[in-house]
Amino acid sequence: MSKSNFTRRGLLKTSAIAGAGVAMPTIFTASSAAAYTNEPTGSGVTLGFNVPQTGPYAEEGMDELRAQELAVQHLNGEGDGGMMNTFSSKALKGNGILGNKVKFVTGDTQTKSDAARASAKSMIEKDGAIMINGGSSSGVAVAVQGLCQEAGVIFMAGLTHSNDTTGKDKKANGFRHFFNAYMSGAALAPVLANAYGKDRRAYHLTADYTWGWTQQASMQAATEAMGWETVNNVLTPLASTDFSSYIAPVLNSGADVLVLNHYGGNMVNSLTNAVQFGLQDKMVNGKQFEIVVPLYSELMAAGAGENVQGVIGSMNWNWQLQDEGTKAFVKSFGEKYGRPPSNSAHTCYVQTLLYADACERAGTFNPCGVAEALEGFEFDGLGNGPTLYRADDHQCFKDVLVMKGKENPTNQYDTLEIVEVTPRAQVEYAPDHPMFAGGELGKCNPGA
Amino acid sequence: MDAVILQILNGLDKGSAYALIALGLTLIFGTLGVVNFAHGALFMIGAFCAVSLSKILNLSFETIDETQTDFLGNPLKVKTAYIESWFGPELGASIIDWAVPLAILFSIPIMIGIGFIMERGLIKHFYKRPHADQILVTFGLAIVMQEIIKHYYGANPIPTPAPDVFKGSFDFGTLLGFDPNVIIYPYWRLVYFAFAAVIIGTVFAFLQFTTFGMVVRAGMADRETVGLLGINIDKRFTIMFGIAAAVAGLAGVMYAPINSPNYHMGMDFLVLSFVVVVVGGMGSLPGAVAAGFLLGILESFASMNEIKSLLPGIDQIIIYVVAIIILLTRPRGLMGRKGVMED
Amino acid sequence: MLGLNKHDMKMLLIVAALAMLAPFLLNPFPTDSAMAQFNAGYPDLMQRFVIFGIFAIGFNILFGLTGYLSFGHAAFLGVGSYSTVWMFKLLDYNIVPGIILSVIVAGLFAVVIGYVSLRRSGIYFSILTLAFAQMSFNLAYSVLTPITNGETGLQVYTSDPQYLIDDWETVPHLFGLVEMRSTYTMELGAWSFDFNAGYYLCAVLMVLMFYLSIRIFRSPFGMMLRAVKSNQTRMNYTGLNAKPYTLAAFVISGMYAGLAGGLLASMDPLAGAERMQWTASGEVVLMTILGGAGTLIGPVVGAGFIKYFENIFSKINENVLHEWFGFLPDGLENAVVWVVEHFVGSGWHLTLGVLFMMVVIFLPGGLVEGGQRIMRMLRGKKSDNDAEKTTQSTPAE
Amino acid sequence: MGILEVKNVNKRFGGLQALGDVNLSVEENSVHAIIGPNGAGKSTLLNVLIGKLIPDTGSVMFDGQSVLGRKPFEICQMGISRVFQTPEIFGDLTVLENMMIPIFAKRDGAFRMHAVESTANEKEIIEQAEHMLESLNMADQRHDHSASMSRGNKRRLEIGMCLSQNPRLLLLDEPTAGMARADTNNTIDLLKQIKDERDITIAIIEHDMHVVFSLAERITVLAQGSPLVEDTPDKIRGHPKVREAYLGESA
Repeated sequence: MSKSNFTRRGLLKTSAIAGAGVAMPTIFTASSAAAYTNEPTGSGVTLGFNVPQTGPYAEEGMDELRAQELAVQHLNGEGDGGMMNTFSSKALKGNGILGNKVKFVTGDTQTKSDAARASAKSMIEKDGAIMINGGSSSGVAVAVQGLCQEAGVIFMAGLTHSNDTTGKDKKANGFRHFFNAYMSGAALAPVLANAYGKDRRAYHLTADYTWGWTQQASMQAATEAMGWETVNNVLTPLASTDFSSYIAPVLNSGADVLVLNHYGGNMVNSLTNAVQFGLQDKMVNGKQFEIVVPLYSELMAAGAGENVQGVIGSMNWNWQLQDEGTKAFVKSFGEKYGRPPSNSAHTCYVQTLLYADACERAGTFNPCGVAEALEGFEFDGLGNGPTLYRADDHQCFKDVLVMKGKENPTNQYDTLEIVEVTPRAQVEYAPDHPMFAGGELGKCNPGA
Repeated sequence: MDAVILQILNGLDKGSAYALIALGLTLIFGTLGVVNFAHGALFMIGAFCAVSLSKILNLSFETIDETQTDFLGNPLKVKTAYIESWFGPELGASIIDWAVPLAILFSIPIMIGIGFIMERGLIKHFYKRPHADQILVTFGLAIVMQEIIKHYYGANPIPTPAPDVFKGSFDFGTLLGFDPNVIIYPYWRLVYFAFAAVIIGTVFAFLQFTTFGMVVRAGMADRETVGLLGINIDKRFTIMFGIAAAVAGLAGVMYAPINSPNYHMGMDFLVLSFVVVVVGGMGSLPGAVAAGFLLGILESFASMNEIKSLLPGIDQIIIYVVAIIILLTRPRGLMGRKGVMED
Repeated sequence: MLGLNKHDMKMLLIVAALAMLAPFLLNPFPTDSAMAQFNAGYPDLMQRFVIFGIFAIGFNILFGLTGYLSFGHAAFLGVGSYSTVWMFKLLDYNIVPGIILSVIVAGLFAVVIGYVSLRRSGIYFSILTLAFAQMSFNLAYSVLTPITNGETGLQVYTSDPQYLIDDWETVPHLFGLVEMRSTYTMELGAWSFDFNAGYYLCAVLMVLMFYLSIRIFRSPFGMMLRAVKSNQTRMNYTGLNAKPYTLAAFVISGMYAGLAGGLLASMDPLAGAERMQWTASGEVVLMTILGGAGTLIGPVVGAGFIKYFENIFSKINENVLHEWFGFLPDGLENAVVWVVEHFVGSGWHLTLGVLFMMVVIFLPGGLVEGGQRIMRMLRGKKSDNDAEKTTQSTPAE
Repeated sequence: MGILEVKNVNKRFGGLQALGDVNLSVEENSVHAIIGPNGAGKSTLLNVLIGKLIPDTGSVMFDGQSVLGRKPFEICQMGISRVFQTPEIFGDLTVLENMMIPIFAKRDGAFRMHAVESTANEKEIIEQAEHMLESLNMADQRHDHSASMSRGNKRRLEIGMCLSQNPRLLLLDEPTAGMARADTNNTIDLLKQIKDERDITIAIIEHDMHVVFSLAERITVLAQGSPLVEDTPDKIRGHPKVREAYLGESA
């Protein structure tokens, strides 16, 4: 029998078009036989991997896809098991999730919030995906997170670094393994003060959109707390390809550090331009001029080439970490694809395992059960040491890496080196921290 | 004052890139009457000529170094470029170092070849077709070219540095009596500016002082009449297309060290180059060059803090604001001719 | 009937039937079969088909009739979406005020942009519209973030005022009668078909808008617009003022775009700034040309094609390919997969690019006209003449 | 007082005196030809008459109203129709549609939104258009694409479109330029027929003496931007100044 979804005001009380084959409403409906959206029917469980496959972040998306595919193999008991062997929780048995073989579908976010939502919706509506994983920008993450909340599936956020994702835009159905702008600032500031001194004057170039702003605010707050002075903050248009006109005035501003709050193509170009101007060769205020890139990624470092040498930045994770989990993951990823995984690949891999593990521990795919299992979950063995998924805002807390461009890289993957592993305690903050204020988690939505 | 001088330098530099791309585009507009949405892709392919040459020069054989290990803990494979083993490490290294300037020579035949193939194989059949069809086919071609590059080189930008001698920056200020470090400008950007000036000068001289150029200019002014004179204008137009492609390609080659090339860099420049051409006036070469420099300089000024603090976000839209003002005050852009692409 | 001649009526009925039966037509393959990947009959994509259909129909009223090629129509789509989401934020989730506002706001934007841009023609006009749209996009993404929520896109927060909200409202709905997202799934053997309320709302509006566009095409006004395209000199010396005609066409097509934007936001209450980017403006140009500019049905076909490739081809990955070609011997399988891989998944752009070139080379005039040519060729010479006659008396078919 | 009065019109382009002290009066219901060698200022004068160029000094009055500074569509609405050197018709439209548009313009003025009415229901307009086509002997071609017609037929259609608005003054700019002899004669016959059947003033700018002497009732000869003489065709034929300025050049 068919059941209507007409709302309570329900002027048209349902008189269902009952027919032999007319069955139940599926997703997005108020009630049905299913207890939650896309409840697996026994033939397996489908995960949705939504990553940029076209546009400037395509390479990052590809790496995320590789990692997710690897995670699916490991969940299904194929391959060497990777991090499943080092994971502190032993709920996963290599027989899929709750006995269901894991399948996956992929989509292209195009790094546009519209396209990403369309792609995620098609996974949920058409392919019956029960969880969406991946992505490579904060705008997309927030947009897709909102969608998953409405649709009643779990969202694991991929690469998103804006404070808003688990701040003013946090959602009960969404989780983020990646670190955020505040954590970058908190991890970087002491290292910077150490390396360059406490009496520094910083000039910020900031990508003129939400992520750039939160990144800049975090860096400014953290460095000023260390005694730095902020000379200026200049917003640069997203569409800029040539940053020369923003970099040219830096030397005359009295600043001796340039902070590039840019990501992706913007960062590759602004860093390249800054190095072209020879800023690092100059002495200002009697000190060597320095450049800082708060958020690093391996692919960006590769794109900027030798320009990253000596430049300090932060990262969520890096393949050069020496813990057992990292070693296991790098080994199975490297053997399969012939290259070390990037930090966004690591995030997506780990999130897939964590989701599966949470299902196992909750004994259900019901998003509310899964969310409950993830909230406040403490674990180890997935890189970055002991890790917490905080219940208040679904932000993950773990050690943060401070990186530096390597002076003499030995091969194409050896672009960055770990300067310091900032302990988790140092990057933690209260859930009601002003930078994360506004918005509420809401209640988990199982969608049915 | 120093800030203004700096921004003028920046403007000239940006402007030379805009002018070079717009020059080729307007040549194609003016001579062939074709809206070429693949022009940005030609610029991108030029940049990838530089990337390719540097990859070719870096072709290496591998030797296994037992003393080092790679990321999986296996013995490290050390790569040695053939060039280095043939010419000795020093000469070899400096050849590799000079990959981008060498790519100028490498790219000219390639770009002209691509231009010929495009014109003979595709564009030729679209002279008489509506502009809408030209847009669709050239846009499709641009996507295909992009995807081919993406397939071979990936989506990530590829660093393509300038030769070591051109690294760092030149202190202009000391020449003008300023303190050191007040007005500095990167060597390679100065090279780019000079290079653009040479190319633009060459194209103009070619059109001005050769018979070929005269015919082409006559063809730009009045295609039918020139055709009636019994001159084989088609062949000349093919050559013109090759030249336009080469100009775009050279602009790309030299741009590679300024910003690491990636497969969609052409699309980033496409809209801008159309704006430049139209602001300059359809079918006018000097107009395109003038508009390129004008927009470059204004864009640089708009990014100055003093101006941004008065008008937040002005640097986001300056190009478009200027374009609107110019098109409303001068119906055919700076130097456009009547009747070209007005319907 | 309805003021249409027989031929137009037939076309309208076909479009209406296709729209109403889309859930069946777009899901021709059993859910669990390997070909199910090609099914497009899920709510989100069906909604996009008809919404972008509306967008393209409207664009065609400007471009197809007057020949003015606007490269900035996405701006109207964007402001339409923003208006609707703002209505959600200020009033409640009822979509009607939002959609009405989006049409009005887009119309006002179109009056201003059109008035200025129509002072020029040809490519100068195109660049003026492009400039306005790019300014809107750049500002929406950055400086105007308080109004547009920039990078993330405008969305509804629980902290928004929503002065008229009732506590049962959580998603967009129509006067509380039905929620836009409610869907019935009909299982018929191995097949399953989705009937989505939002889709049907959009489909009905699309058919209405299609009807309106036929009326405009066949009206004296439509004839005047074609006269503008054909010869502005003669138009002026016939005592007609071309400017208000083109401005009217511009505003109408802007309002169509606003409606499309409003519907997009009603189906999915989020308005991203990318909707206004030049690529989005370019997309509707491509849709219209691909389908056939100046033909009635072409733009809808073009919109369907592009959205299909974007949403279906981009989702085919290596695993799916191996499933499909699993029956082949291993070496061959890998070879085939390797080739096909370039055209699907992350290579869907390539397919689209090749498609654009193929269509414009082999089917000049777009898919619809190309289709007609093929039909004519098949039918032989006699009907050839007939067909020519009809296209000549109603060249805007 | 003529229906069209041109007084003391001067126009300079840079250093070139294109029109110098032009005075011209076109009588109502007459056929007045303006001739002159190349560069005599014929086109400039025409452009002044239809408001495209504003003269430096002087006035152009049509039926007591100034035409200067008016837009082309306003001038047309005043009752002046113009036929161009190369026929300007709506090439993408059918012959019948070409004919309907001026009739719409006559009825509805410069702009009116009939966006949802059907053209097919405008019976009156269609009837008038078909009637006009019949009188032009073009009824058979009414569903043809107008761009595909011969030049003579295009000219015919253009003149018909102008006449359908019942103008008081018809301006013709070298109406037979580039035509074959037969087409030229057809056009002359058409114009004669119009002159006989209607109350209409025709001003014609022409190069072809055959056309001028077949049609004109009065002729103004322009030379170097100024009217040389104005008289009847017979007088003009023998006028020594004309021979000198005009035929002398061609000799």
